[in-house]
Amino acid sequence: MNLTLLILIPLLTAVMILLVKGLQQIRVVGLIGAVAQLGLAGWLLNSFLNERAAGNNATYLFESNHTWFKALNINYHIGVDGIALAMILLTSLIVVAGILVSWTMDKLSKEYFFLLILLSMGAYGFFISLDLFTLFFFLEVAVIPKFLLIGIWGSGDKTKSAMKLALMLMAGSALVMVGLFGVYYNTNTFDIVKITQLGIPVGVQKFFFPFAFLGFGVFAALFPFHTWVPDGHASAPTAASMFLAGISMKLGGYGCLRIAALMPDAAHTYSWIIILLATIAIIYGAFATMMQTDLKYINAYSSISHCGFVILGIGMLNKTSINGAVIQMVSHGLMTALFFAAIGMIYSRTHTRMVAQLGGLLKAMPFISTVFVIAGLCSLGLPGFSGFVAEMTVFMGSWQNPNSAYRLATILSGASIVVTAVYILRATGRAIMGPISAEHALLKDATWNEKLAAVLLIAGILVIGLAPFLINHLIMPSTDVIMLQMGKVNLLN
Amino acid sequence: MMNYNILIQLRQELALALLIFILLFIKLGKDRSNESILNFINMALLINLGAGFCCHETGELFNGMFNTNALIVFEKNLLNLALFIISMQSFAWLKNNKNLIEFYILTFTSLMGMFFMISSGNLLMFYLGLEMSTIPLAAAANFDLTKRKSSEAAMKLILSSAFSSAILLLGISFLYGTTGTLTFSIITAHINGNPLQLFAFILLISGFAFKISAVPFHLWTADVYEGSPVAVTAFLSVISKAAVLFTLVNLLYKVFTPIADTWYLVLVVLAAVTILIGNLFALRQDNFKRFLAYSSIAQVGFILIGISGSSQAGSASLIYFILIYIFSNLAAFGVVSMVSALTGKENISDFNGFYKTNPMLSWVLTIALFSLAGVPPTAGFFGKLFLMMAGAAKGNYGIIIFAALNMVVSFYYYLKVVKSIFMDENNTPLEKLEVPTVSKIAMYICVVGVIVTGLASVVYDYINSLSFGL
Amino acid sequence: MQEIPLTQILFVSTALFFIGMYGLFTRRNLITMLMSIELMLNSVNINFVAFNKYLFPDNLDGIFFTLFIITIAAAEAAVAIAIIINLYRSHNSIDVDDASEMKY
Amino acid sequence: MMSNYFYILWIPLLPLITFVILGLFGRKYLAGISGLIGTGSLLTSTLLSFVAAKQYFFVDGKVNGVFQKIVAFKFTWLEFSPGLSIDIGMIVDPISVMMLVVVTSVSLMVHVFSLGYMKGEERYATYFAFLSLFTFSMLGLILSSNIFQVYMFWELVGVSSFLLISYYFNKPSAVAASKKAFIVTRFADLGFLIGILILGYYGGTLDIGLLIERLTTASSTQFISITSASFLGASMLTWGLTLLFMGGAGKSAMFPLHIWLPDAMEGPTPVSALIHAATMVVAGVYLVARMFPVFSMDETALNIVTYVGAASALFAAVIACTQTDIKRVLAYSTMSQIGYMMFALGISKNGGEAGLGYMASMFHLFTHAFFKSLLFLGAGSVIHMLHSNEMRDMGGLRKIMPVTHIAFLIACLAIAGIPPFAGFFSKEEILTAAFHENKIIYGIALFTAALTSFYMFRLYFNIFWSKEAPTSNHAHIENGHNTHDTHDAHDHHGEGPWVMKLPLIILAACAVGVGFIPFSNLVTSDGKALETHIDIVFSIVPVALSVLAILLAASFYKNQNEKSDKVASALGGFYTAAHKKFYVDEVYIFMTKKIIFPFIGQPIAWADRNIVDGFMLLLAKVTLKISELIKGLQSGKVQNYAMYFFGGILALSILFIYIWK
Repeated sequence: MNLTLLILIPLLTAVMILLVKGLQQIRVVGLIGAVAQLGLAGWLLNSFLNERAAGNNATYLFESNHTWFKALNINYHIGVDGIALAMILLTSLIVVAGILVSWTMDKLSKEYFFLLILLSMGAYGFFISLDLFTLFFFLEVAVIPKFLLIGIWGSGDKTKSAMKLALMLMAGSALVMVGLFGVYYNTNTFDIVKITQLGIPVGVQKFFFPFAFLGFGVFAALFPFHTWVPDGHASAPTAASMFLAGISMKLGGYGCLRIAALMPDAAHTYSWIIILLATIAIIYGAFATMMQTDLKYINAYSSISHCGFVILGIGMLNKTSINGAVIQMVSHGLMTALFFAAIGMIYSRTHTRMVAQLGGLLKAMPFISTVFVIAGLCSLGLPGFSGFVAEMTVFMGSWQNPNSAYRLATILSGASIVVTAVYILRATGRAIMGPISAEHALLKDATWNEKLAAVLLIAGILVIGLAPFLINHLIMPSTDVIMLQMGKVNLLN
Repeated sequence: MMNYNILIQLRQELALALLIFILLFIKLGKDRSNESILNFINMALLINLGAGFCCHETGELFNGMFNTNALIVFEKNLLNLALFIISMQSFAWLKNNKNLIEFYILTFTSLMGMFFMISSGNLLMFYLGLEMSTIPLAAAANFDLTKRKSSEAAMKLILSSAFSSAILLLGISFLYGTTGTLTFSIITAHINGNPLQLFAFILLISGFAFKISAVPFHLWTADVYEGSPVAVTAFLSVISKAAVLFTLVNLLYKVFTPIADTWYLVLVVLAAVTILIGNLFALRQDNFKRFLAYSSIAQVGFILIGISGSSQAGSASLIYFILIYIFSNLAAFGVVSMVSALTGKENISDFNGFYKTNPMLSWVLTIALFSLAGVPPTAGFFGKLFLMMAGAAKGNYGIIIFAALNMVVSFYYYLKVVKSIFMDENNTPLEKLEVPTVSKIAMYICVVGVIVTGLASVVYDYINSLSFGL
Repeated sequence: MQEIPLTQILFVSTALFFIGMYGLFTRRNLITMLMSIELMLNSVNINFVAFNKYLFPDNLDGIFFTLFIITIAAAEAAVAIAIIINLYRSHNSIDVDDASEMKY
Repeated sequence: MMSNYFYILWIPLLPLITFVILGLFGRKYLAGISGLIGTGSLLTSTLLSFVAAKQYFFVDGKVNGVFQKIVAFKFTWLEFSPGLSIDIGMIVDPISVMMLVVVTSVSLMVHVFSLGYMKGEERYATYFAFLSLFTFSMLGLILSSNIFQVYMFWELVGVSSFLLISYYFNKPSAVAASKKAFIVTRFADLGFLIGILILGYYGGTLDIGLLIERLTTASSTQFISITSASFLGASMLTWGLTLLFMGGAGKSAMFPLHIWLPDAMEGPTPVSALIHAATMVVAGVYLVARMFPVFSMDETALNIVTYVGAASALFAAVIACTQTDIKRVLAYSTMSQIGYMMFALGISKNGGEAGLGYMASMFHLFTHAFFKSLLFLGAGSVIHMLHSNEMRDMGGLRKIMPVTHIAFLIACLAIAGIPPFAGFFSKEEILTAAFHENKIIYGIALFTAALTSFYMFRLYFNIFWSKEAPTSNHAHIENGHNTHDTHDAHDHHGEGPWVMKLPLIILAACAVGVGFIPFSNLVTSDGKALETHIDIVFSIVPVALSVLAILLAASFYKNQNEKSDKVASALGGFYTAAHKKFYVDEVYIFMTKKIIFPFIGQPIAWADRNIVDGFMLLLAKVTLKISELIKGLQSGKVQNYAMYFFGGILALSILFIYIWK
């Protein structure tokens, strides 16, 4: 099948949104587009598995390669492997949910949905591109919509957060750019596949890896470049927060993974730094979360902690841990999107996100509260939900690293699951349980669209949580390839 | 036969001359309504633009003083395009101005000078073209005869440009003294990099730096931009800059090849300072024209990085960027001139809540600003990226990193404008503006250009096929 | 009689140039500043003529250049004075410091 | 072998299905009959487990005199890397089958009891959904064939206990208790997890059978590597097992991780009966028993188990004597009994006569499940009637609730170890084992036994004797246990409906009967039958002690008098300390509230806002500041411009003619 469809459908949807009139039409068009995309992603998954079943062991399937800027040897080269596919599925799911959640967005609805779709388009393009230039192009395409979404439709100190987010992400992509230039001028191509074949001189790797990796790290909320996360998420409107945490932070993780695969020597050289930063992010994020009083801040900080696992998994550089990192990306995407959706639903009713001002919501809105609790349980890694699978895989992988310092890092990150339990239960106990205040007692429960959105995301979480072998089966071959590129197959065997 | 050649190779200059004459006659003849004149002029410019593309052949006239080739023709066409857009955008401003013909005569003359400068093969011709392009602009800067700022701007422009041309002439004289000729092709052979020559070169380069307003020769820019009418500002910021840059590349790549290492370093230093200072000043501006002035200074810094690559990609990316710059910058100036012509307001703070009243203009401005900032999918992204790639080709990553970080700073001030348009609350936003159709068309052209030029790689490839390296 | 060496002429022209520059920097009166610029241009003219005469006597590039410079200087002066007059209309002064509203 | 035990799959599956159905549709559609659905499905799995037990123990479990470990089925759920994978499987061996019987039957009793107890609750369906969830998780836990699978269900039972404790979610104390329970056990589970990682890494597998096989054959490479590798002076084996035990101690409320258990009594009483008396809390014991062959390879780990167990047993017994909340008394007695089981395991060896402790521990686990759940259910019906669990609100209830009274008495006798009640047999075995292995432990055990019977009868007399029956039982509504409007709507005089009496009767019967099961032939450390005999001479001492203790209790509490208070005041500081549970809670609270929050949490949160983020902001501020500073360059004076121009030229000239030339 032609992967370009993955870009064309959102593009078409966006254009359609510009053409139609009225909230009703706009959101319907948006939903149709998103659902179509979801269907497409499903179909893609199906045909991907068929191809694999038919014994097609190419690293990337459905490749197509068109010259773009001939003079500069820039190609529009696209293709997917299991990891990219997982990301695409995640994105399409979250987009549908996001559209559903913002069903009643009546302020400048046209622009709102247009930007949402544009953002998602950037993500799709990013995940399918096999050419670093295209990759970078789509990476930046996904940035500006966030700025506008937060700045226009946000809450609180929105413009400041929007500005901070945009600038930090742009700084990140500037670093990425430098790194990519370095690669380009030492291989004369942006093509990931070619570069992997050619290999990059070790010196060059050592010099440019930090730029590229940290650049993507900014997107992945790597300590200490995470400060855009709390404000950005807190100020953003619900759907935007979902996209931000669910999709755009994944761009960073995915980029880090690709970079590590492209520059294995540097990755091995710097892995201890990566692990150090990741561990700090995990612990630090967890403790910082414990002190938050605003639901969105709680979730934002916990995202820092959870994305730390992604980086940790990548930094450990063995097959299991990288598997874990990928699963964690998907899991965290779904989970945190669900969390933000629930918070958004609560906020839209109670008009406060302060934990102290909430309480006993389970009585008034059982559905939303249940969603909240489920998201929370997933976040603290309860078996049966995706979070458990992801984190355990990361732990397992990291533990395979016999270096005792790395073991220590693993244990410390492991300790974060206790802290996670603390803050999740504190929030739940205060906001969802306990006595309910009089004015909240009369609030209505979720509407159909909110329910649908939540159910979609929960379904995703459960599928991974109950049948992890499915996603494992999907991504394992790709991680094998990456490990081969890394020149180090899993340390166990 | 000879005459025939002249007709072909000089056709763009001749066309302009013809236009100027026609305008003179119109001025002399019985007065017509401004609309009709403007429409006529725009038509004429459109035809002129189209005609520019018709046919081009390589050749030289006046034994090497004037030479032309596909690239030069293309460059001139770019300038024509820019002028066309500007003229369409200033419709609202000129409609009620009784001196519009003078405006056009001045701009056309200046443009003609630039044409000669671009295709000059000889220092004398170059100097003539330069002056011919500068002096009318000084007059044009003073076009709002009654405005204090306007005359101040004109004064600053004429004085400092006179000073710079004196410096330039000194350089030329030393160059002449050390090489004994004025013809580019011969000069190259005589350049051996002795101190006097280097000094001459530096004087020359500073003359150029003044015209393209590179730091520290930029100080006139902001004031002149702020003072003069928007149309003139647009002309200054896009057309004259572009023309000088074309000439500069031509000189550096073709003439000063023996001292390439030196001028590479000069360019890098200038680029670094220019980007930095431009950004730092742009941060604080509230007057929109001043803001654009400094942003354009910063842009020049990036251009210099691109040129310093001194490869085919270098000049190609320069021309490509100029094309994009024409679209994006003129889109921005278009909106600003619209606002200033209809409301007289020129401050960024006046744009608070602009989106509520003028969504169309807001989007045009936003897209333009994003393109200037270099955000995909606008063309500015590609332009800037290619410039830096060209610069990076030399392997000097320090400047690239420096530029990359400065890009972030520039994002800040571009986004600040976007913020004021979309996000800042304002109880009394600008009222809904009646944009003349012509200007609308111009803006649409710009927006389409901004979107298409980047994504459609054919443009770049074509330019690349034309351009040349060291 | 022996002829004057080139260097001495260059001394003169350079001196002239910097006198002009000094005038431009220090004088407050716009007209005077304009005159100083003319001074600089003339020093360049001397350069050209001198170089042409002493170093490359076989063709007349320098001389021609001088002619053009003189012409253009005239044109420049014309426009400049026009502008200055206009400035005088709006500012009632031709002191350069009075025309420094736009800054920063 | 596989196929003929495959039906075991249904035992956990049925509750799961019930949970899903009730969870999704319970509230809306099945509100009324949800209890029946839950009970019905559980009845089925109970019967199935009995079938399984019969088949295993008496038909085909034994192959030439040894009970086999049978893996009923198994599939790879999540493969980490070749060799290391979480397999969902089902292991059938004596202890798992024994536990099957215990869990299903107790759970069934609790279900039946709840039909009456929870009647009219607003979230009736939810309650049963959670019960089924718990039952499923517990069954999954005991059937696990893979250590990581154990961990998963371990977490699941944790969360279902959390959900059930916080069932009365609008009651802050309940929420706090549930939080405490989850977090404390979660902390212990961290140890469990790391233990798994260690054992898995060195053992090269997560499959329990394989792990045990590899780590018990002293010649295997894995064993050598794990014993040779050491950290902080202890071998990795010790570390792994100790951390594993840490997990077990957390779930089984061993000192010092016990603090959650008493608070967990905030949950509905049947829940306490099921989770916090009979099943979940013994999971730790079960875990140690499950890994016992490996434990037996490492002396240190076993000693830790022993002493922690003994300490907890004593500690809890002492506290239990001073508590006045009847459920808390029961909670501490549970803790103390589990301590018994733990040290019984600790002092045991693997296999043969020396394996007596193992068998005894399992036996005690088995019997304890019945009489302890009976105690809780009895207490439940008392509380149900009085809406209070404070002793002082009770007394003289033997007339009003005879069935409860008798059942409770039987249970007390059982736990006190008076023959011929169940507790006697199991306790005797433990004491025998202790006597043979470790005299100190034996002493502790003996003393604890005496204490046990004392506080149990203190409880008994306080509830059913001491003062006269209360006239109006609504005098106490205000204090304690959730007083729902639905409850206040109609009084419950007497002991409530038959569904609440029936379980009491059945369990009482068990408490009498199960002691006579020839346990030593069925459940032993090595699967071979074990010769045990009740030695009358040996039994005299403990029984006598117990009887004395009972008489003491009787004299104190049978009728209201001052003796107890005198003793209390005589003991003075010790008494208050015990009454205050030896201030362990306070220590924890100090640790969290005074150390972690202010010294770790807040500084980090502050640093993030002010240092890390502050640095980013600082960059922006500095940039703006600089741009403010240099604005003078643009002076507006054209002459200065010219000067800068000239300056630029000079700079360039100097740079390029003299420096870089």
